Amino acid sequence: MVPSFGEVSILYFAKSAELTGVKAEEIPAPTPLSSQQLWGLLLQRHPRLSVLQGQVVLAVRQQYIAIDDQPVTLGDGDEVAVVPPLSGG
Amino acid sequence: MVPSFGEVSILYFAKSAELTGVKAEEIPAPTPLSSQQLWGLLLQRHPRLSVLQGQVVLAVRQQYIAIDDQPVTLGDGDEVAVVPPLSGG
Amino acid sequence: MSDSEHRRDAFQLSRDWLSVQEVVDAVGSASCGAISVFIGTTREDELDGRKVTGLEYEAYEPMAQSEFTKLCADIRERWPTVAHICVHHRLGWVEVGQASVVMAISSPHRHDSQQAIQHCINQLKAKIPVWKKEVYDTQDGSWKENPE
Amino acid sequence: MSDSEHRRDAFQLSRDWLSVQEVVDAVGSASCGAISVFIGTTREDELDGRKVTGLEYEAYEPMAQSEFTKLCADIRERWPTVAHICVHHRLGWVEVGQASVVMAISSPHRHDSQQAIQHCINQLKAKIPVWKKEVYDTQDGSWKENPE
Repeated sequence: MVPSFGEVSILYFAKSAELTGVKAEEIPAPTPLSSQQLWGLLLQRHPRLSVLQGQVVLAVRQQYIAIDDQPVTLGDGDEVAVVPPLSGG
Repeated sequence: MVPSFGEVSILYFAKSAELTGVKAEEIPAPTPLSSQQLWGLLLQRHPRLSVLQGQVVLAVRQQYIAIDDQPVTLGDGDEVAVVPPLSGG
Repeated sequence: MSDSEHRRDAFQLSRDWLSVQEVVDAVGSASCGAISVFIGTTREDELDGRKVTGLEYEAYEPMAQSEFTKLCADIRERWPTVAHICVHHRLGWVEVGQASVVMAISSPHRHDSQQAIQHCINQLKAKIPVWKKEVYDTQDGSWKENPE
Repeated sequence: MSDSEHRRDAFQLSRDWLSVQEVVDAVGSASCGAISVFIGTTREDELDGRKVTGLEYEAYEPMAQSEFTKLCADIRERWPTVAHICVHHRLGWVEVGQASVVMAISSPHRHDSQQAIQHCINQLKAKIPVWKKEVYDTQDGSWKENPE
């Protein structure tokens, strides 16, 4: 499969938004890629996110995914959220 | 011990009040007597109470007591309630 | 809970509509993160083709109060972190759909108040001298009995 | 519950004070004898000598809604008699002592709503994308983390 690039919307919440200084941004991302590679792209843009290493998960199109080597298929305009540990309630 | 007689207040609740037609009355009762004997006195006065046989307990000075052969000590003016099965809540 | 904050046990038998907010406010505490509430309501029901229109409640009032005091002591022994306990119970006529009992318990963390509220309603039904008669659209009624 | 009565799942994120009565009314049903309610409030607390003045909440709002929908399906599968489910959660600034979440579940008999409400708050904390930052009298704050 030939990788293609799409623009995806990244949303940052809670501590991740404090670390990046932004709440949302568009980034180009090749697809398919693994969630680990996607997280790597975010770390490249925002090295301070590394303090959340091992604690975050992502949400792709509103579905939680662990950060691992499973492939993620992203379409143009898809929404990906960085999800630090939850603390609702 | 020489039995003595005192006046006790009998309170009837729920179905027992419907069966006796009274909510409260004073009756003379020897003391000591068993709760079974006390229940027997009430049955003599109000034979219709027998439909509650095996289902009621008594409350003597606001403490539940089973109907059995345990002795009950009653003082003049003590309050005894006939307690059909509870249905609060 | 700070030592200066007294633990409150409040029990009320009421012929009026019960306010959930009032019962919840009675257990509020700045040291508690959790309030568990239980509301018992009169269900629409049928018995042998007769429709239940409401319930008629009565209580042995002073003993209901003394049994509530015992129940609170029992709850506080089982769940020592429980802060406040409040129970309001209706007397007299309660229409279908209305609350017959509202109870609330507060505690610093949620598991204690959640377990305590279940114990509270179970023990209220088993121990507090209150009775209800189901009244039907045929004007007759029957005294209910809580399961053991 | 009669077939004609729809089961309601209501979720609201709100910047205003939460009304317990409103949440309770949202689950009322003539076929239900029991309503269980849980209220989470902001506790007075200290961290390293700093006093907590309140909490600042945020949510991933559309996903909070979709996770709530999943949670309701899960509850209804576990407790099929559950009638209505309503959860109101605060966003933004919540002062110490105020409710951050109010939830109510109705069922014909009490055990179902009592078990369901415990599952609901546990799963809300584990699954619904909401975060809180504890804010101190020193003006700084720290993001909290629910235990697993």
